[in-house]
Amino acid sequence: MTDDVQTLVDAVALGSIYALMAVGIGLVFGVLRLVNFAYGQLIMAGAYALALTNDQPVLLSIALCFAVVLALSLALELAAFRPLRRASPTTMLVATFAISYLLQSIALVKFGAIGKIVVVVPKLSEPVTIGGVHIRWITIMTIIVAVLVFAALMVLLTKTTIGLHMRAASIDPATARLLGVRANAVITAAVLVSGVIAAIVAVILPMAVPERLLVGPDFALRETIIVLVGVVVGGIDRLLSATLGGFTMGVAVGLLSGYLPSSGAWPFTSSVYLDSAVFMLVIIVLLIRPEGLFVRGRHAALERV
Amino acid sequence: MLEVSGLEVRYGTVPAVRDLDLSVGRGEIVGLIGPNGAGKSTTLHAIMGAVRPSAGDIRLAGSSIRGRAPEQVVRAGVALVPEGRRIFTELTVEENLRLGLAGRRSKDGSAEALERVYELFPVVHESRSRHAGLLSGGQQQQLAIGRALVGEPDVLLLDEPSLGLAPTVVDTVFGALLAIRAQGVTILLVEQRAQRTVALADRTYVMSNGELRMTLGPGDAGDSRRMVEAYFGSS
Amino acid sequence: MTDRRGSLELIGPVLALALAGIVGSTGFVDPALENEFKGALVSVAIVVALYVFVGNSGVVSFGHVSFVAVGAFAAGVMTVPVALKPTITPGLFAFLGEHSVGNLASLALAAVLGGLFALVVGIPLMRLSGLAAGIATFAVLGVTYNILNNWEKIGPGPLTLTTIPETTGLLQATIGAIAVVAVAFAYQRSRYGRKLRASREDPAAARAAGIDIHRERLWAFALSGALSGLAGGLLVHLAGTLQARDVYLDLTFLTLAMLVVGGVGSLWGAVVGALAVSALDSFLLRAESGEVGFVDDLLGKPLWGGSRLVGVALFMAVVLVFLPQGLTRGREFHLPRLGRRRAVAQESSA
Amino acid sequence: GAISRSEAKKPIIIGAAMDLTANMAPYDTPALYAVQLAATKINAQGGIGGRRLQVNVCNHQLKNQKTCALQLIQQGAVIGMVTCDVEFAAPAVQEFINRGMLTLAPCIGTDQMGPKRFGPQGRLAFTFGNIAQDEAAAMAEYAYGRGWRRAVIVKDNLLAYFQNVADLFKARFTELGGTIVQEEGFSSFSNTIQNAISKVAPTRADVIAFPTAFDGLAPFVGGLRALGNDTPIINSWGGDGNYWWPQNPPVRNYYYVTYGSIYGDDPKSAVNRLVREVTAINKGETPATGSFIPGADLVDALVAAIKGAKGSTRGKVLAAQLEKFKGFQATSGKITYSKTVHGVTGRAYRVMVVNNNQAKFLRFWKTKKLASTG
Amino acid sequence: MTQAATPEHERWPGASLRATAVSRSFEGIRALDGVTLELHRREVVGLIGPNGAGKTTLVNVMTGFDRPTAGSVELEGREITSWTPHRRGRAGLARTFQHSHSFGSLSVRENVEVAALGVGARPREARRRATELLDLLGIERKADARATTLAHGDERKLEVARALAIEPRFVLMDEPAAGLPEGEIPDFVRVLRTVRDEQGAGVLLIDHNMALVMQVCDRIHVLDQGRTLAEGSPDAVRGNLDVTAAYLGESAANGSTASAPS
Ligand SMILES: Nc1ncnc2c1ncn2[C@@H]1O[C@H](COP(=O)(O)OP(=O)(O)OP(=O)(O)O)[C@@H](O)[C@H]1O
Ligand SMILES: Nc1ncnc2c1ncn2[C@@H]1O[C@H](COP(=O)(O)OP(=O)(O)OP(=O)(O)O)[C@@H](O)[C@H]1O
Ligand SMILES: [Mg+2]
Ligand SMILES: [Mg+2]
Repeated sequence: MTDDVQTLVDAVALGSIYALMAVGIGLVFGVLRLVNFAYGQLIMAGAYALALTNDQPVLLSIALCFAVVLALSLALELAAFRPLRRASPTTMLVATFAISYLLQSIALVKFGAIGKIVVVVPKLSEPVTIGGVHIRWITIMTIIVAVLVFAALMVLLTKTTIGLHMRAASIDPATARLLGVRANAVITAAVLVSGVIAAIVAVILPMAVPERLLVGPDFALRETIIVLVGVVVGGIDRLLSATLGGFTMGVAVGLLSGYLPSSGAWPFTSSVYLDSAVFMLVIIVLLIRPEGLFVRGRHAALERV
Repeated sequence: MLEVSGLEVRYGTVPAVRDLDLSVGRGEIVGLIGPNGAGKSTTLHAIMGAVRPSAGDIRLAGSSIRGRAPEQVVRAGVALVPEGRRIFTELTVEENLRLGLAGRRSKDGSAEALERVYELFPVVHESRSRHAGLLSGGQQQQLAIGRALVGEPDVLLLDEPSLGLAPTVVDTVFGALLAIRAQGVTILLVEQRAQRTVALADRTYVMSNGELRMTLGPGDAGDSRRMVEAYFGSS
Repeated sequence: MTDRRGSLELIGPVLALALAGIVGSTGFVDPALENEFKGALVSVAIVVALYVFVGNSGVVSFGHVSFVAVGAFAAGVMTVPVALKPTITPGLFAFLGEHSVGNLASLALAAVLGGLFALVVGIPLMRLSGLAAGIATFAVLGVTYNILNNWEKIGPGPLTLTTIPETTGLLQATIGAIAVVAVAFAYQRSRYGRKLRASREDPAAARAAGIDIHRERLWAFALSGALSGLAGGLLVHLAGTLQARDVYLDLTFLTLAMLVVGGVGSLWGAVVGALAVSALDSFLLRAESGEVGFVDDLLGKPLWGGSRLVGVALFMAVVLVFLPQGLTRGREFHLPRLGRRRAVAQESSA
Repeated sequence: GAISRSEAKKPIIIGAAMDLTANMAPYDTPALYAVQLAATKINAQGGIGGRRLQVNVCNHQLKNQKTCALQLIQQGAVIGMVTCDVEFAAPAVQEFINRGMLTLAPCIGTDQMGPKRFGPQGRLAFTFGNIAQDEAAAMAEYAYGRGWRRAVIVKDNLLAYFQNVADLFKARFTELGGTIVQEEGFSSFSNTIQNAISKVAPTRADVIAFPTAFDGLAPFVGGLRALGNDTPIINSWGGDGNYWWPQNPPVRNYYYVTYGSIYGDDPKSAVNRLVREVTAINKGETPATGSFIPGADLVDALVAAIKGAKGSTRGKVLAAQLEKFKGFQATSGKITYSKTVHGVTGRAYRVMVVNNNQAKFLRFWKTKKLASTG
Repeated sequence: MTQAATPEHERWPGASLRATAVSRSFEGIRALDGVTLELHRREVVGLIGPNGAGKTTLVNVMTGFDRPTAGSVELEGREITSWTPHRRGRAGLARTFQHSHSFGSLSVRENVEVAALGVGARPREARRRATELLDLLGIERKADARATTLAHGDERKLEVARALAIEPRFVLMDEPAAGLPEGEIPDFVRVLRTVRDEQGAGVLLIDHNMALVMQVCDRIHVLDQGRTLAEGSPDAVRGNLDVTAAYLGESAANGSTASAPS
């Protein structure tokens, strides 16, 4: 019983950090119509900033992390995203692959393959134990941060003029400009906001995902891929469904890894086949609800001819 | 108010507009008609800064706006009802209208401007919280016109505003243009309804093949010979 | 007239590949470089196979490498000498462990299995489009990799399969690449290819014109799968060793990038992209190990280690940012002079 | 005269197709340095029968192993040297051995580097790493010898090597009479370790066998301790190095077996000297793990083999020499090969212990009996 | 009800496209409410009504781009309500879109050719039809231009050419003349008559240009708020006061005959 609860708690913990990442990735998609594969490398850069300043005061270290991520976001926006504004989605996606790969290569050459340990606030990694079930402080914090960030973004996007302009600029920059929207400026602003979220993730991820205590060139890469999958499965067009998609992905991975036995064989009876099980679920969900698991009603209507 | 001189626009190497001169005085309605592919929309886009002219100048109230970005042109007081509506289907009707406010220099009076549009196009009001993509074609066109009007521009450019509108609504729109003009707004109207345009406008330019062919006055509206000439060249 | 002009478009890719084959076989080229030539040709095969689906349908597939993988594993496992199988892959199902086939048969097998796998997967998946399709195909890749990387009854599991006959010489690589290009060309010129390209541009208009998008996509997907499988066979017989990791994410991203760098809209783009990126990669590798004279002279030492990783990524990023339509800007090959004259003619008539 | 002299004294070229940039670089780079240092020493003593040892390097970055091998062959390499992981090394190995070259890996840690994986040609392939059967047995024997009877196994499914060590530990430990009270699995990089931590934490056992490297180490060791579980953890050489040590809670009660201590307290001064020298070349950075130490053994063995073959560098001849090694004394310890096993057995392990982020050499351990799963 | 232009033998139920009691609601909006409309071969039927009356929705339902919430669609006696659009296309049912669609990066000619290929024409035949249709619509000079570079009006003509390329038995045109200069309306009238008389197709024509509708239609069907408001000959419809009030308004009612030069 305690075991089951513990598995569930661990799964929710993983889900919550994925959800936070999904908010960031969902926002980038929302405002850039861009599946930003390089998002993970923004997080990586921030995490390196933290790891390389382990000996500095925590606040300074975090400030540096934000500075690095924001500067990199801005650089990407100016050097890559802006020129690509009118490119096809495939081109943009592959361009972000290339950028991601470039940043990974630079990190690899500069810092080496072996990870560097990140120490932010060790206290947060410690568990509280309630009735034999361990919950780590960072999990609670991640959930709070995810909810706050999500709420703030929702307000920004739906209640403010600049949010409206961001959405319009993302859907059709040319027309938005014809209406007087400073498309480039608002998109840049959105990229910076997504950068802020990336920096937040960079601070939280090393504590929240145990394997990420070490920062290496592929830091956050796997999480980015899984969250991207989750965001699409959940429904990428809406921030809420995207976020829930990320969350679900984490919970699914957590539960499956909790319940698949550690040995066994085909088909999918062993945790070795965890990925297969997860991806099979993804395929099934996509086939049943192509528009997204958490998108209410069929929005096919939107595609009226 | 709006002056275009020697305008040339090319797509690739092919000129779509050649050596075009036209001017619209403050509070005037000027029509622009011509066959498909004549370069009418291209001209409007050039004024908006959405395409880059290869020659010529565009002046707004005396100062050149050539080379300015569209958002700057809008903020200088020009608004466009674009061809093909170009509304944001994923946003709600009201959000679409609010986008039209982006070019306003002052936020005062935005609410009233919205109200006036709602009054002009009741359908838009009824469906203000729906996704704009779900509107019928003509309803979307009304929205596109309304979106330009809420900005209360000094200069209003309309690219075939009557497209897809039911006859009663066309009446409404043309009536509204007169009313707006009365407030001193300058209007450049691209249309396919040649008769009505010529009758309504202070002056109507006829374009074909990228060039200005002739200028018609309101009196020519009933003159079918002149109108035929306008389209098929003088024979 | 247009038809004949159209078939000229095939000349470019075929010549480029034949040239690569011929240059690769001359005495000027050392075995290491020859190996890179073969690698480039096989890359062309993989990228063109990918292009058959992605280029024509406009749907991104992140899963095509699973068909390469199936082809590679089939061709690899089935050509390891029977005598060695009990030591090298002891876990295989008996019927796999006790039989082996020759080079050509293994390539055919690779193509058939790749095509079948794509067909089966495609039947449900081709209903999807956009990102959902992209992610679903990616999930297929994930499952394929996970199974190939672990299931020792059908392959080496997490180990590297070795002692695969290295039968992909320059001739086989060249012929293979040209064959894939020719099939891709024939497909794209066929009605099926044209219908699919139209539906890529506008699904609604395509459906109104009687085009069954699902079916057209499915055929393209299966064909692309078969070509991918074949390319996988070529790949494994070039490498001589095979690990599931070799046909997973890195290859997926690399081949997609090659396609987009060349220009996703044209066959010529697929060929150019694969050749350009391969050439750069080989060049930087040699420059790093001090094999390129002028680089050594220029820097006074070989290029620093890792500049290849950074260089290739940078090249891809820069091309995509400045030429979003790729090096060929989505156009097919035209003989340069002919092309210009025709363009002029078009303008004056307009 | 000049020509024939230089011909006669042609250097013996070792072609090193290794990764100095990507994921294997932390292992390959120091190993390469160790080989180069040893070669320099041999050359300073006049080489092998007057022939210098020359190490040519091609950095394949885990992508162009085969091209690298071909390039090196073309440069005249007669001995092949490859990356420290057999899965990554395979393409280069195969290229070298197909040309009849003796092919050596400084630190592949399985018995796969040899005929077992590469067929008859594989007789030319050898590694200087200890084979997993030996290493896992050392772990199991040491644990059992400490009086630990109840073990938990946590298996990392990322690499075949980790899986092997876990399976072999189980085999040897149960053979000795110990019991496995729990088995958990995870895969590095797949965000599944938290689950393993939670499941292992409440278990009462004497020892946890946890063969892995990389990103699983810190969270598992740190996570268990944070949950108040203080059971000793034992790892293979993959768990060497201090790069992953979390600060809070610090690493404690953590054991591993390795080739030599990188902390300057190895009982063999040759090892400590090697660590210092490699550190110096490595821009002052201590290598991440002790896995490079067999690099020196590689040269020791190669020299002996060439001498035994009367100066021949033909693969077959040298392989025959190496297969005869029984307790051959090299820098880090004694090396034994056989016709079928081309990985090292019989070398004494350093059992290391880490407490409060302090690593300490504890004792040598020599495997008494190889582990075997079937 | 007069059906002057439809010969008797073409009027049997099997030779028609028929929507029977079709309803379609969207989240509370009744876009169509029990509409019945029959289109025979060799006739042009006008479908008019205020903006949002449900005209496009009806076309969508009849061509399979939308499913009715109630009612059925029959093609030449076969129930096709659940057929996919492409299947209907192959059965000879064509449409144009109110908001232009085109195969953007293909040339204008290829656009038309592909449409013919879609319904199974051989490449040679497709080429012939394309040449013919571009000529008919007067956009042959744009044949080699990419579809995306067309001016709006030319795009509309391409839309019609593509629909006709499948050699339809029935073609539903959603405001095909929107964007045509007034002066070209007579040409378009000739196109419609060719389609009707020479190809023997049934044409459903949606347009807000009363001059065009009154001139070319054999029958007119008026929709308002999803219901049939009136049905009958052009004159009968023009005389209908409800129609005037709901749709035509003052000026159109008066001036609709003041058409372009012809
Ligand atoms: N993006 C483009 N690329 C190339 N040529 C273009 C492009 N846009 C328009 N053209 C060409 O420029 C010419 C003028 O087009 P424009 O859209 O200005 O015509 P128009 O007068 O508005 O026609 P319509 O009445 O049909 O709207 C046309 O020949 C058209 O084909
Ligand atoms: N997919 C949809 N989802 C929701 N509402 C829709 C949808 N399609 C149409 N509607 C609504 O149904 C009504 C009828 O729309 P339709 O497009 O059929 O009108 P129409 O007669 O073609 O008008 P117009 O002359 O303006 O083109 C409108 O109120 C429209 O908003
Ligand atoms: Mg126009
Ligand atoms: Mg409509």
